[in-house]
Amino acid sequence: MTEQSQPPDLSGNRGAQQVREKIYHGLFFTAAALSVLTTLGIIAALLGDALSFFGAYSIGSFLTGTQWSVLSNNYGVLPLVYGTLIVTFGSALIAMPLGLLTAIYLSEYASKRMRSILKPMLEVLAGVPTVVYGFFAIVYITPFLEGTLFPSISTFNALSASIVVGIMIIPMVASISEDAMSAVPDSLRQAGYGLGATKFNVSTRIVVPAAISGIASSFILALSRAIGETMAVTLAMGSKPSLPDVSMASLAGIPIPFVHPGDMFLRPYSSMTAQMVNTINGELSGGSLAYEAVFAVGLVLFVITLVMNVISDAIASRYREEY
Amino acid sequence: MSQDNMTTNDPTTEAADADQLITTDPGRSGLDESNERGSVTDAQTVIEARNVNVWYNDDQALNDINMKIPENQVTAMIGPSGCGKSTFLRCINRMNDLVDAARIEGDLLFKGKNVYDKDVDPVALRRRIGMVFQHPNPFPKSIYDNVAYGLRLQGKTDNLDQKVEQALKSAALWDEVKDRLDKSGTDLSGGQQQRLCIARAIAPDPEVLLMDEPASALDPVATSQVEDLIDDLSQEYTVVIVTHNMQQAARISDKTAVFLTGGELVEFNDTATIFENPDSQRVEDYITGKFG
Amino acid sequence: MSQDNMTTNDPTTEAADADQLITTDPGRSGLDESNERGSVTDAQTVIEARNVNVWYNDDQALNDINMKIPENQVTAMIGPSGCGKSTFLRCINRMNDLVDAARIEGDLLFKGKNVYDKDVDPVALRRRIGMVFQHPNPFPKSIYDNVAYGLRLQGKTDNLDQKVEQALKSAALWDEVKDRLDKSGTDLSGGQQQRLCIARAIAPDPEVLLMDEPASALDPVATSQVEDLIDDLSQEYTVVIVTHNMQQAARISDKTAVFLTGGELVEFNDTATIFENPDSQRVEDYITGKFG
Amino acid sequence: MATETQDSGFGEVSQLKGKVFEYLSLGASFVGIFMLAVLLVYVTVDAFGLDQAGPLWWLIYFATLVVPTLGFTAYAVRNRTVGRVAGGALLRIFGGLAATTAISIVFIIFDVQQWLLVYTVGLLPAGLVFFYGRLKEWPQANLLAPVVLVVGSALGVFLKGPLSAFPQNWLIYLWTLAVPMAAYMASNEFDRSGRDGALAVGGGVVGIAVAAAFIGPALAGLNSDLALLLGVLFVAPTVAFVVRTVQSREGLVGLAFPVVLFGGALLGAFLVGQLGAAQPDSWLTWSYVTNPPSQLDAREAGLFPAIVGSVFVITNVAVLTLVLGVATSIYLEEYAASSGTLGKVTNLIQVNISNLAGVPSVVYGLLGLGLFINLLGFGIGIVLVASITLALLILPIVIISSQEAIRSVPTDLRQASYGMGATRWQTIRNVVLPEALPGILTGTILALGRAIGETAPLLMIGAATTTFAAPTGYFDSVTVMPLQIYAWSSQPSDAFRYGVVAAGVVTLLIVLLTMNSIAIYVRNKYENEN
Amino acid sequence: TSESSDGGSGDGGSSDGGSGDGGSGGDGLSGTIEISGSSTVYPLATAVSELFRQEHPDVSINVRSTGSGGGFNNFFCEGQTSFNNASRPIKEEETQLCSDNDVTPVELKVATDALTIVANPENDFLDCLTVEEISMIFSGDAVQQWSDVRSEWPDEDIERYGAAETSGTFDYLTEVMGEDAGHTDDYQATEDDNIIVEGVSGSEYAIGYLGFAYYTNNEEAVKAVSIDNGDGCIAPTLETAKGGQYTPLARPLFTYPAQSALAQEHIAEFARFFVEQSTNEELVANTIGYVPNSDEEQEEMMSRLEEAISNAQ
Ligand SMILES: Nc1ncnc2c1ncn2[C@@H]1O[C@H](COP(=O)(O)OP(=O)(O)OP(=O)(O)O)[C@@H](O)[C@H]1O
Ligand SMILES: Nc1ncnc2c1ncn2[C@@H]1O[C@H](COP(=O)(O)OP(=O)(O)OP(=O)(O)O)[C@@H](O)[C@H]1O
Ligand SMILES: [Mg+2]
Ligand SMILES: [Mg+2]
Ligand SMILES: O=P([O-])([O-])[O-]
Repeated sequence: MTEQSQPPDLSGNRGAQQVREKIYHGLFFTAAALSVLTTLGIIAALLGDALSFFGAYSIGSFLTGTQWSVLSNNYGVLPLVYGTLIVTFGSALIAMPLGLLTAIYLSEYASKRMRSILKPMLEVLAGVPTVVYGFFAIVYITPFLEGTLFPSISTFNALSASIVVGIMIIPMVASISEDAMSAVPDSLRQAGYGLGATKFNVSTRIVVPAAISGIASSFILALSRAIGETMAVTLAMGSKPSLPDVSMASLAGIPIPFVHPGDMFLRPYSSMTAQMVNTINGELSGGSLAYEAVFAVGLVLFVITLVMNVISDAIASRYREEY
Repeated sequence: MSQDNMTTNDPTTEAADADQLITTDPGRSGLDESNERGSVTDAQTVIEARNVNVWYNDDQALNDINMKIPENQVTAMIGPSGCGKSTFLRCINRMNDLVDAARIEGDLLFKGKNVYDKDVDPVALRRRIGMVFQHPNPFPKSIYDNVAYGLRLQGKTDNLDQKVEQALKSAALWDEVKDRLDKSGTDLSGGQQQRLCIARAIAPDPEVLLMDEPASALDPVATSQVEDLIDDLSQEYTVVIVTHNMQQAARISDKTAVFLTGGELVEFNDTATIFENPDSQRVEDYITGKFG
Repeated sequence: MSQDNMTTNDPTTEAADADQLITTDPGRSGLDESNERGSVTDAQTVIEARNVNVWYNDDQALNDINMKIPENQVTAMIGPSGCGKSTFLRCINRMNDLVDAARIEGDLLFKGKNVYDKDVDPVALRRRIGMVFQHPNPFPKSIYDNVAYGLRLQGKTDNLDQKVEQALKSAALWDEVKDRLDKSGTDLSGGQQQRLCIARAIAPDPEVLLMDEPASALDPVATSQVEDLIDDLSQEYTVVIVTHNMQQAARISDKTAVFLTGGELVEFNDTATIFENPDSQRVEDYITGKFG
Repeated sequence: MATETQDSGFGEVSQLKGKVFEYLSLGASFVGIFMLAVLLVYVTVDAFGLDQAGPLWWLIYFATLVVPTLGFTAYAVRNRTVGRVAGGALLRIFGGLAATTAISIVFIIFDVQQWLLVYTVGLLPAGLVFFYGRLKEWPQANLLAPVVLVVGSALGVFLKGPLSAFPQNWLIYLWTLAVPMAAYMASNEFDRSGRDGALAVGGGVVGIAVAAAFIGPALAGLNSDLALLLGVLFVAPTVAFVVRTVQSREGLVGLAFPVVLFGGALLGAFLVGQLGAAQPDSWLTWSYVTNPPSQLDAREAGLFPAIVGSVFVITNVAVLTLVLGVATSIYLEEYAASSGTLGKVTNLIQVNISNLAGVPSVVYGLLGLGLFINLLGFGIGIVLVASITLALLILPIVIISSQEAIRSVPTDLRQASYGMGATRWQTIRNVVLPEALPGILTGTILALGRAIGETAPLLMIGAATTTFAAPTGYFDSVTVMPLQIYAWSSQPSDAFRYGVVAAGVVTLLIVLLTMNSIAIYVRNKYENEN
Repeated sequence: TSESSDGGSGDGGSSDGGSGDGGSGGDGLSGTIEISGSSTVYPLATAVSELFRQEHPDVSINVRSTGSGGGFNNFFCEGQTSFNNASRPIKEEETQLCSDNDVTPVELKVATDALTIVANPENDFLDCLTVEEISMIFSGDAVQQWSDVRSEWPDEDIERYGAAETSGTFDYLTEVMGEDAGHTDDYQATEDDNIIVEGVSGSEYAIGYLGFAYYTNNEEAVKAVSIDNGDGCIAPTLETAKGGQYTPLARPLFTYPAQSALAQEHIAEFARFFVEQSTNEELVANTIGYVPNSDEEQEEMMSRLEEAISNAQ
């Protein structure tokens, strides 16, 4: 009060605390940086063989080729891409709506007790060994489909694979989305109810949009697992790289390429990961073109997931609602 | 806004206060629209509490409340913090259904019907009884979508822009936000959020409006605008307002309920009586600041 | 207690100037008190703003603010909703660092040191400058842990129970919660939460206390207790308080800053001068309620 | 007024859509559950050889076990206290047995004597420092305790060589497990009934432990180590629970539930024996769990090394991913800049992590093979490499879900904490993490589910498909359940493909659920608190 | 890692808690043996390991099913494993890779697998196929219908099941049909022979090929087709395969120890044991389902092994 005091010391010299703060920052950063190292390691693990493959096989025909055959030394990646995408797409079609609805049910409708029982049960689905899913598909799902809906279904087919992978990733969608929804503050729900919203309105128009970022994350994780899934897919869909037949329909005289939906799902294909596992743990000897080719496939898969992630990142940030 | 509302003996002032917000809604029939704000005792009861008790787990928050809230009037609730005002408000439109810990006993009648009856749809109830919460809780959506929310819910989407604008104007927020209706409602200042929540509540034209300290974060100018709004609303709607501001209660309400600690309704009467000549010594003490 | 006026006097007197929401109450004590505490101009500056500008993205929220906040006094900030009062407060203890959209220019000195200097640790700053937020934001922890939070952070854990009790008492909450200190702070009523946040802020004894409408959800009794607290605090601490309640500003503050829409600081002066004889016509209009 | 009362209601908002939606989402939830049920039926029938059971067997157990259990459950659902007591009793019984098994497995992997030293000079002093700090509100303790822990543990490891004589194992268990357990239960009791109660409980626990160590071998043919563990982890909590329930006199009937359950089972077994009903021929037996695998005789085949291997590896994975995953997500959500150049880097890391989530597991195997085995020269298929590889594989799942959980903590709370002068770490520790914990655990549960079922990456790093001995350290070769199961599943003979494999799947799910149950329990607890 | 903890666990009668090194039981032979390689040989290798451990309980053995190529490539030629099993002879590139790392594989034939062509039991026309006919069905320019194979057979589409391109069985059949002929791609491909059984048993006009053991374990589900290699129809049986009549579909199975590893006593001992057991009818034929070595073969292998062992010293 009496004299102008010295400028205060605001440098925050809080001794140990300051050091601790720095250490934590450093540790956390290191942890985050580790993921970059992992990626570099993965790229390194793939690149060597991939490059030597591309030395012997043209990138162009690799990327655009429609035939993958070790026997005839044709390494067109499209059939494998198709196999992966069709299972991813099919399983997403199953897991996303089911998972999201489940999440809504658990977070908005179910009683606490119900939820504390159902959620862990669902999560068990994520822990069932994938081999079991594969057998389940072949022994139960495919015969069931053949007997009921699709008599012409092949023993190995994309549909059964999609179904089991879809089931496998339901908990991923449901559980993570449910957490995001539960985290939406109650005051928002109250605001909605106070306006005369039904539970349906509140769930779909307040909670879901507010939790969209978590839901998007759950989709990404689920799709990622679907893309990377190997054993179940290999067993259920077989390991035959092929593309569905494209027929030409003509609409008002204009020919339109057209794939029969039955063809898309009911036939065997091979996913990229199946091809990779079979090759690496198989009969082929290292250094052969076929062996190196799967490393190139790994790179393509890497790029596909990258593109998917960039897109979904953009979409998610567009719709994010911060509370 | 003047205190003569309190004694409600100057209907002409009312008539002058024509406001565009309140459009005569033909859907709301069966009620005596022409009902002037007559003598307090004349008014019909729209909400009636009979022996209402509320517990949160084992703590009693409301203790045997009996109260008749008259139609088309402003009823104020005052009382010390934590005495159960918000709780009572939340009982009326069954918002307490959402609080797991809350348990209610007794009857709460809306137009003669117990809202806790089995066959009452709380959603339908809440569409007729709007609410402004104590803490502003805008949706993390655009300002426009916040206001339009209730309208869209109820399918009242014709002239949506106009209705949104009107509601924002009534809540005295239009000028501040008209250029950024697409910005998030959560980025507004505290007072703006509060007015946004008022706009959101009045947009779908509820019959009864429950307002929990709607002007707590507002400066005098905005407050008087909100009070004007309440006055306008009470021409056709029933307004129940919780306020901790006694002048405000005195200024805008026709009836006042005084709750005291322990969740008791100590006195409920015409506002004039409460402030001039309360029955209870405790109320007088509270109002004159001797309480506590 | 200005409420006294309302009830102890004939209400009709009130009614006479009820239109004028803001009354410059000649009987209010704040002004006299400030004079008791010595001449306002004598006090040393503890916080000084020099040409402070703040933007949220591209919208300017504060426009070239210059202001010297004196030590050990109560400085009030008033102004219409959305004019930037909270923003200014958040600049002082660098809470705006946490808002991505916010950008600040100009100098903000705390005891002569620019708080936006590189070598300033906002954590150290905030330990010396406490804050009560506009929306009560208790932690979802027990009441006790809420109050003890800052004490534990700063390692001031000797006599913890006693300090917690003291803080709760000062915030006029002790009686209501003493039996349920282990209950969650989020289960309190609105006003209780607000007082809890005050207790939490004062518990670690900050040098400066920033309070953003600390009494907005409080009834008169609690309000006057909080005002007493502020008065006590200002013996030793500097208090900056945002309020939308002009009487409150007049009652408790030594200096008042009037912000008007557009984020301008229109006038900053002794509270007496602002309320009795403001320089600017706009301030006079605002205070007498003609503005808006 | 009179006319108004005629108004029977307020109308109804058309709730049709809402109802349809509710049932739709209920249905959706049950699709998953239904699938799980079908899967489980399919494997349990095989695993327990239930197809061998005659109708009489079903009938007997239906009458002695199913009906009483269902009846009791129905009763307990209506009577909450009884339900709680019944649940509590079961929890203690099964929890105690599970904990005993878990600790037995831990001491297969780790040396008991080493543990004694680490505990005595590292863990115990550190714990004491920590609790002292808690009690006296002495914050430095938080810094000191880890130091004591590290230094003490190192000292303990160092001491192992010079010291030659060690007490018997059961005495070690008594000192390192029974005493702390007694202290814990006593401190709980202290809050309830003060000093005397606490002393009684503490003494009781130690007494039970000692008694079990002596009586166990004589009575049940158990060795004293196992008997002591059972005494501490199973008998003592159960007894305490029974005593407390009896004292409180509430929900006493609930205590009958375990009796109904086990009594029913025993009675069933007796009747089956008497009446000579055709019994199921279970593959999942005690010897299955304790035997090494066998190729020669499917009936002899066991999963023991793989169970220990899985538990060992998954525990490491859980710790690694939790630490790394939470640290990374904290960095990304709370520290990393969101704009500017640094923001771009953050964004890069972010996209990179999402991308890692989609990298197939074989590729992680390639990484492990190339990096750890070929480059760094670790042995093939050892616990360490398996743990790190799996941890890297599931890290993205934990990171992304943790990030999500952290992001959904309201900004208000962070502001409150920063406003109090909390540092970033303090805010994170005190406000953000407790709020985000349930979400973090969800991610961990899902991720561990994936990790425990993985085969491909482990094949790549040379984890054994079959080993005959459990690993006893980080540099031992390891096999895990899915590898062994997968190998069996491609055997030509049905006995392996159905019986042994199904038993393996059931075992795997039980282990998974047991491991997850801690996370599930903590998650439920935290969710209820908020 | 210590031994003492095992006793401490007392976890029931765990018969095999010991880690293997430095224990007191057994005959003093101890150490670790790492085995990688073919999934076809895996069951045999595991069974042999199990028997070996009955005599030498302190030797710990880790068996991996990595595929023949995967094993050579990733582990064996990198010096990581002492044995690599293979369902085909080692390839040129693999020998190269191994020698780059100073690993010398020693080829030991341990059994023979009879590749079996199977059909649906309801199929009453398909009992015997000539090698040409196999080619017509499975080669690159395969025919569409059964009637295209033999005109008296029905006008039904052939439904083919077979191994995936990356598997040893696929390779072997392709080799039998001749490199130029290739393998059709109009077939249901899988890595798992059990699934081929599923497929073939489910459809009357299906045909597939798989390992002999998968046939013997599923004799109700599928029937074996005899092969006519110019000497009349020969059914796949242990005898015909052992006696060499079942050609050309019998394929040899190998294990490759690394010569340098044989310097270690326990590894050499295990290799000897493996070769000894290769004639064990009970083990190889009855338990695992492969064709045991003849005594001459065993002798040849044993002398090859002993030579390698002495080279290794
Ligand atoms: N969700 C809840 N759980 C438990 N107790 C609660 C809950 N909500 C309110 N309470 C308690 O019930 C009592 C009444 O609360 P209520 O919110 O109705 O008070 P109020 O009159 O609105 O006070 P204020 O003016 O401070 O908002 C208080 O003591 C409060 O602590
Ligand atoms: N996070 C934000 N993002 C964007 N704009 C903001 C944000 N916070 C505040 N604003 C805007 O900045 C202006 C000043 O806000 P501020 O919160 O400082 O007002 P205030 O004076 O405290 O008002 P009130 O009395 O209503 O709380 C307002 O127009 C508001 O809409
Ligand atoms: Mg309230
Ligand atoms: Mg503000
Ligand atoms: O695994 P294989 O080498 O036998 O196909």
